[in-house]
Amino acid sequence: MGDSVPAPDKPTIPITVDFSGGLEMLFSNQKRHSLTIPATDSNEKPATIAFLIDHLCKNLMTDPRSEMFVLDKHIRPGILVLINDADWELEGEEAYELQPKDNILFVSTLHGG
Amino acid sequence: MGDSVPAPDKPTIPITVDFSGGLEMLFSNQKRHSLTIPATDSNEKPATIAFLIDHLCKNLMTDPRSEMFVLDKHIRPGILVLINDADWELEGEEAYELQPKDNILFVSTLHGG
Amino acid sequence: MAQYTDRALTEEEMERYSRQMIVPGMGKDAQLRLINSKVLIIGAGGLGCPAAQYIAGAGVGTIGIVDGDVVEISNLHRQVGHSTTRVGMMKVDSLITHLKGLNPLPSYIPHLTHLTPHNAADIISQYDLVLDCTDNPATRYLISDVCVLLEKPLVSAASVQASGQLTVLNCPPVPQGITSILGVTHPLPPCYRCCFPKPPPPSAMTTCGEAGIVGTVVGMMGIAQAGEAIKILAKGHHRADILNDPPHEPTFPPSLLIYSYDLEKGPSSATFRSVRMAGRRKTCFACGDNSPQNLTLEGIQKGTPNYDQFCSLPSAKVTL
Amino acid sequence: MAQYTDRALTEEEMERYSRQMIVPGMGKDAQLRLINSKVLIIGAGGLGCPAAQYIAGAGVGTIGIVDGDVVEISNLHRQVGHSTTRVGMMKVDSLITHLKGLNPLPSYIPHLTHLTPHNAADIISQYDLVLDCTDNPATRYLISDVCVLLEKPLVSAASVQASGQLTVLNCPPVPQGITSILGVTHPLPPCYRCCFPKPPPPSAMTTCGEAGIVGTVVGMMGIAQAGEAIKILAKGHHRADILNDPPHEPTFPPSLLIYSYDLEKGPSSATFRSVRMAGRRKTCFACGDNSPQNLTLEGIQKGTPNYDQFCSLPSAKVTL
Ligand SMILES: [Zn+2]
Ligand SMILES: [Zn+2]
Repeated sequence: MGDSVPAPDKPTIPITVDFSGGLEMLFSNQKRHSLTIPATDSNEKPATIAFLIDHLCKNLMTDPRSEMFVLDKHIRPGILVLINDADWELEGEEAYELQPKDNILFVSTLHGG
Repeated sequence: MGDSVPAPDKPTIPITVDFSGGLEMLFSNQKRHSLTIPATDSNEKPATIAFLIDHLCKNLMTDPRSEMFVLDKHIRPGILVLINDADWELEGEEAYELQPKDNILFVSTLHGG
Repeated sequence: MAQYTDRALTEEEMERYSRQMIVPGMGKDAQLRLINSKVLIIGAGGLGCPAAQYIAGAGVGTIGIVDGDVVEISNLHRQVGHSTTRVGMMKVDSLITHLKGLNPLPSYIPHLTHLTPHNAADIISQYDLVLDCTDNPATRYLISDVCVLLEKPLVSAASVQASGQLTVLNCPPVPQGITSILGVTHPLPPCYRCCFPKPPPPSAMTTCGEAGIVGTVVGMMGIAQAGEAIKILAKGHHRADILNDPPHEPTFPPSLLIYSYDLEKGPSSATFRSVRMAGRRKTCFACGDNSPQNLTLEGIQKGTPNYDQFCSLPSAKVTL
Repeated sequence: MAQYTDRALTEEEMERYSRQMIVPGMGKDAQLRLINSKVLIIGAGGLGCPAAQYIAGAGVGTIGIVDGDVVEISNLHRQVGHSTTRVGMMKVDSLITHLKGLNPLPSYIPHLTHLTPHNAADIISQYDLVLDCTDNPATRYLISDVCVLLEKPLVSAASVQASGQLTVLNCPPVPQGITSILGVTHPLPPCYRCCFPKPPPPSAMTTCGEAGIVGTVVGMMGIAQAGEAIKILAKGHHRADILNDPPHEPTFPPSLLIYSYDLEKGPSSATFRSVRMAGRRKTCFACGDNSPQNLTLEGIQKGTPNYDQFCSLPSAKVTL
């Protein structure tokens, strides 16, 4: 949990993270989380979606089944990532640099009927 | 149509106005209008919802049946006014002073089934 | 709510309802609450048909249906609980025929009449929750007024042309005339008149018969009504006792869902917009501070208020 | 589209469809386009039943239904086109029985089989538009691939527990392998693989049987599918000829509707969220620049790609 509280003098970014389609069950069964995350990673590079995914696994996930969210350090197949309501493919995928007040939605693709 | 173009040196407010439930038919059959309206009325008072309703009748309405929208200078019964997605009763009704980027939704109450 | 959940489910119930019972948030207690609930569907038309299908399917134990009309060919593009072979039959009987096929376990109670000021309290008093699936303002105000007086939660929807609206009223019910409760800071639940104090002028009223209706639009609203009713009953939201000693359970923020299926735009252009409504209005004719002087069950039955006049309808014609 | 609208409506059609024909944006030409359309509904379950009711009600002239399963009691809380008396009957026959009652005018074509790589092209080629109402990833990829190759628009929905999703794909259809058109700056329509390039691992897949499903949630998605299909066909959106000389008609912004019926929250808490999707992907296996080397109708029929393997299913079990 060492990463959970940014050092007090480090700049942070306020964002909201939403989970849908069942993924919320991995995160305290809560669909919306208002988070303050470090503005830069450990190499002082701006925080990206890739950084956020790692951050969520380390600090927010309450379910031990992390393979339901990430596989080989990337988001697992069958999860859509939406950056401010747009498919992350339109925004640069993992390399997108987080901006204050961004909304990131992770939604599990459904197949039932 | 004298009110439609504010004098160039007068301050203006950018807002969006939405019509729904059939009211759009009175306004060029268009549901969303991005408008720039004068920031003050002719008495230099801040522009309110009451001012906006008068402004819409004079400048945006394309259908001659104005009684479908106003009766005795007030919005007719059976129309809900939503200020930034909240019932205008929560915001002061006609006296609410418009702010830049406000969204005002006029929606006709439906009864069919 | 102990009395609702103190029996086992039968084998037949287990088999029939298993797929909804295993959904997180449902379960055996929720299913038993549905089985022990009584729902009244007023209007067996474009809203009432799909709503009834899913309320019956979910296993609500007692389902009353009110309608005085007969099935017509022009209903069938949207009123999917009827059938061409049942044209001319009372809509209530036609819909119950379909529902019994879908699920024979609930009790179905036919009310072969329009809802009137004379019969409304008698009928509504037999149920736990009401769905307003009617098509005219006079009946909508009547239903809401009686629901306020009898303290029944009301799920109200409406649809014309390519638009739909949905709102949950009176949930949980609060006695008439009480507009604030010590220690409760959130708004109390509104009634229909709190949201819509005055009806539109007759020139601005349109029915589905005159203005037309897209079947899928009214269908979406009808299913959404069933969804609200099932959640309220399964979770006991209508029983939240906000009058009890503190700490009070929070009330639900009143809201209106506005659905717009835009025929002028391409695929995927339908919009759903949820807007915040005000709570119970101190000045409301039906539920506000002075409302007991305006509105009583006895008064309604004797013709006060006059709903047809209030909605400026020719008084002979109040159809569902 | 002249050939679609050059006859009068019969008196019976006028009576039956009048309420939707008078809605602004519909009308006689739109109705005749529906009557002359052929729609395939793949899956006669929780999505397919409500979708079929409204597609039949609206007067689509030819309606094919594909399913290899029989009706079970546990289906009936949500599969409202079936009936307790038809338990054990093929779902396709049961649903067509119901639809014929609702509207005897359309031609109903039963396909009493699961969709397979072997029969998919044969079946889909007979229709103008496809509704994916199935319940497993392998069949979803198969349907989309065949729709790309046969240039059919596809309305795809899915639902599990208290969540639903809906997206319109391949509309209007663009030939396989074309990922840009001179003068067209908007995105070309995506296929299912463009949106969802890889299936989830088997451990993350859940079906309605295993995970449960709220009837009204899947019902909302099924009706929404019908709404998209009816609009596309009535307005001819699937025929927009974006390959023609400039000026090109604009394509439709691809989007995904996400519905969430929150059982942990009170009434009126369901949310609808529409998110922007990317268009046709240059690297898409099925429709991208090199896709003709990956995917052909002949290949599919001979077992390439292997859908079960792709979705890591035990290869014997591909059920709808
Ligand atoms: Zn009230
Ligand atoms: Zn593709």
